Amino acid sequence: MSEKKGLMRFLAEYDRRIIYLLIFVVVIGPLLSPFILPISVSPDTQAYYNVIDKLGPNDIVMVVFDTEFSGFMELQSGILASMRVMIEKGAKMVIAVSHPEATGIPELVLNQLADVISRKQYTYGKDYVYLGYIFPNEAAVAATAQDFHGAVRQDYYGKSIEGTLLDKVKDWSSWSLISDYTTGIQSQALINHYGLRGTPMIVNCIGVMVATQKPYVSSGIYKALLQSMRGGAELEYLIGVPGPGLTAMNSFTLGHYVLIIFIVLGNIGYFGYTRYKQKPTGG
Amino acid sequence: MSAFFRSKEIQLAILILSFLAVFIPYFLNIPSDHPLNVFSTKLILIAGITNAFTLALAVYSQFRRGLSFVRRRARGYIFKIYMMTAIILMLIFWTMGETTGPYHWVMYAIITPLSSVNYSILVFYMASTGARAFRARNAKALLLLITGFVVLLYQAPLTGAIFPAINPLGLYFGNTFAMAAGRMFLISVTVGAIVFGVRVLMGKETQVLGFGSEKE
Amino acid sequence: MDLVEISITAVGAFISICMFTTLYGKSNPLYALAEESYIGFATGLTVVVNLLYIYRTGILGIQAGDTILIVGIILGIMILTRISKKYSYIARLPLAITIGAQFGLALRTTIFSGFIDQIKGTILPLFNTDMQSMIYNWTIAISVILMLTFFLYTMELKGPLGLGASIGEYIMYICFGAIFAQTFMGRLGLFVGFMQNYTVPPWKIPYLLGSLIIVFGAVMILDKLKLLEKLTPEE
Amino acid sequence: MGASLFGIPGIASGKSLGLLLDILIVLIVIYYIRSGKKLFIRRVSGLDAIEEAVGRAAEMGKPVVCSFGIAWNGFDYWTMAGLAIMAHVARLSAKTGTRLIVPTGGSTASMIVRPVAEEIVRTALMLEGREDEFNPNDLPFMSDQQYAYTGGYIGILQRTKPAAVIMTGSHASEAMNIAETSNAIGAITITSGSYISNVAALACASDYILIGEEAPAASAYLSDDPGLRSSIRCQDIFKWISIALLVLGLITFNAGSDFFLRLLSS
Repeated sequence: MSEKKGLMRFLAEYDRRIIYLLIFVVVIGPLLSPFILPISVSPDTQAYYNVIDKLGPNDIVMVVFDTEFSGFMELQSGILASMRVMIEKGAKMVIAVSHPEATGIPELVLNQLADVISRKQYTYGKDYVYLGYIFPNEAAVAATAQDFHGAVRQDYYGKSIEGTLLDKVKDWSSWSLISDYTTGIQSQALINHYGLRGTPMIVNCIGVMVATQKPYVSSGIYKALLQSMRGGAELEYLIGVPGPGLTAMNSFTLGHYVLIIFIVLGNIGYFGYTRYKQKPTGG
Repeated sequence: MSAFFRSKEIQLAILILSFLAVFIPYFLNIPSDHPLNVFSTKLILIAGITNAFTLALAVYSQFRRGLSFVRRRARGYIFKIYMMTAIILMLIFWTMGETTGPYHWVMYAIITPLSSVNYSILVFYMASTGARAFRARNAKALLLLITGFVVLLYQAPLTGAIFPAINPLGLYFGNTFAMAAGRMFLISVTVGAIVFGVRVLMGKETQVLGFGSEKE
Repeated sequence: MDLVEISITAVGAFISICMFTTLYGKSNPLYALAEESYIGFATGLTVVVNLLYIYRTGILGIQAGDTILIVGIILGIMILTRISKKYSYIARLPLAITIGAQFGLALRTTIFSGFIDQIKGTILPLFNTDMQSMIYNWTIAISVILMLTFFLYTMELKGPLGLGASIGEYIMYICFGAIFAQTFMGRLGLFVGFMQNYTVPPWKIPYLLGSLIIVFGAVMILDKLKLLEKLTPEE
Repeated sequence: MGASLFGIPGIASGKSLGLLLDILIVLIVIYYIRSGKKLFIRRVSGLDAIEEAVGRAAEMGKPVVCSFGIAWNGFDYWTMAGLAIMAHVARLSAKTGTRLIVPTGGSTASMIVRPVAEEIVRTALMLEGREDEFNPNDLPFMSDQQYAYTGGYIGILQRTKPAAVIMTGSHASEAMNIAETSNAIGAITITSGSYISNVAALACASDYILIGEEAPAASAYLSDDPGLRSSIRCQDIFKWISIALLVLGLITFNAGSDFFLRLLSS
């Protein structure tokens, strides 16, 4: 009997470092020997794919890395998969970032897309331009929406943007699409100064932001929302090019299951021990 | 001259003028090269440039704090010396080129991984919180537990593939309740933020301009 | 892979695992090392990037004939007087201008994105549509309205209003469950993505596992020797 | 979406209603401030939790830790609410002679807010005739970097083992680290959240949470400033407007009229 009580007490009051350790193990384990399990594609991802699938060579897309580096880790599958589609379709891309740490991201991404870039003879200046950190605050976003060339004069490498594909860009109305990859830094500013004026926007956000960003989809400001790494993996699945998203899904699954198991055990402990021992505290 | 800066009324008037210059043209049916629009665009750019300078204040406070540790020879002050050196080193590295060399190295070996850790470490806290809070203690906790449990199950990609019945339920909770809460929050907070803005414009919150809370 | 890449991986893995030692529950010198590295280099980076912004938008703009932008630079310099107790009042002018512009930017749009569009988005067909949309739309409409009543403050919540508000509060907990799960997914995604950075390609794995063993081993040994506190800097 | 219902001459299309609503907010705020009436505000139950927590700390002779956020936007809506609640905690602890620790920092803008917080704590002590007990080291400036601030905050919790941690105002993701640590050391944890995903996580991590706008409402309840109370009234009026628009919009839309959609597009 006392042994049973001991187990119940453990389930109710174990050292939280045990959870920490298990999460570590189940995330690293599958990454050491990756294999791909089937996943289901949500309607949200399908809608996102439909938007980028319709792009063509006459479209100019503003790709915004609206994220710290940590967010990039979660979003990279979505970034790689959707930029791959854009390049395949021949759409023009203008890349901008809104966090100092993000200035290194485009280089990493473009390196990983080297195969499709060379196959489609996608060239710098004519097909894509990298502008660097042009969105430090809302004022900067607003300025580019009203008069682009008044606000931005050089690309990331310090060269003038005259004579590039940006010659066709005047203000918010010149863009066919804004593709925002976000942890929420300047999304609101992009909505305020582009989305609300009518520039189409699609967004790939980190999981933490899903609840905050969802209302903008159903109110029509966003054309589609790709959720977290899970959405990125689904997009990889749709375009048939496995990447970091799909290989991470096993860790993703197991991480969720660990929490679920602990919730079940915690409830067993609660009914077997805590409830008899103390009165519950607040809500 | 200092009276100009010390007068609450004058500074408030400037704040209101600057506000109106940005606010009004947005609503008017005027072309983008209309003088009002041009003025508003320039003002926004100027505000952006001015804001970039505030960073110097942060760096200053960082050094002041670090140096106070060093002066006191507080335990582990050597770490503060290291931190201040790092700031200066980063500036020196930058002059040696952005896409290669030590600047590039520090960016990928130190800054980017550490920034990622800071946020990803939260998964551990979320897990231990979830394991502790998702207990059926009362009606509210039970509701929390049920939806949380279902959405967690749905989010694990394997569940949906072997047990598709979970998908509609997971989508239902995520696309209705989570969305409704986000929307309700947005509606209620938006008005609060606008009212706060109005209070500032009416001179009810002058701390915003750096006037002391009561006296000055 | 070359030497640069190897060193980036080795140092990155080591210093990140140092940061993870905060999970051990006790402050330790390796965590302090990671923390101060981050503060130092990240602050340096922010300085660089902001200088570049001032140069590219401000200085280049002025050179291109947009002379009015010089005002931005003058105001920026004025804002620096906040450092001094004696002259900090000078910073009020740039604050007044930038805060005014910020409020102008925020207030002119939030009423649309945060209020009107949200209401518009909730007005949806409740009948005459497919079963799934009907269930979705009813749930959203009822939840939003009832939860809003919970947030009324200038009246006592009694009678039907009180009932609505308390149902609203229960609905809120249903929402919290779903949102908590989504947030967990997000943080897990960040962590998985981070770890992937040190497991793909596979030559990086030994650096990750090695760092794990060395760093956590060191912390546990220091803890056994009761040296953790002594070696950790003061706050 | 239907075409707009009305337009004001000279105003860009689709922007008339927004402009009118903005003007309405200004008028309501001016009206209530002018009238000078002390409006009724419902007492938020979280305030009882705060008073209980400070009381328990006093009994146990342990400190209270209270923070008003990292103020990443300087003095904004949430920070002001956090400061008002902190002022309340400062008065309670001055009355009971409890040590109050206020970790500050976390963002560049927080440096503008910090002196005001210092003034609040000093005033609270002064009102109880304990001004000599004011110790500026109990308002440590941790760092202007969010996660260095967090590390410092957690260090304080681990060393001083407070009986209560009250964390309101403009906290962001760091709030979870702090709340979990606070829970691990056995302190009563009272928090408030300013954005929805943080609210949900904190609702699970805390013993008591002031959900969203409960924090500003609590601050207005505590304040004698009729202006602050009037802004809560204005928000209530707008909540009623939104409820009315929603209910009427849903009814008429489903009866086949797009009147409200056209109104909202105006």
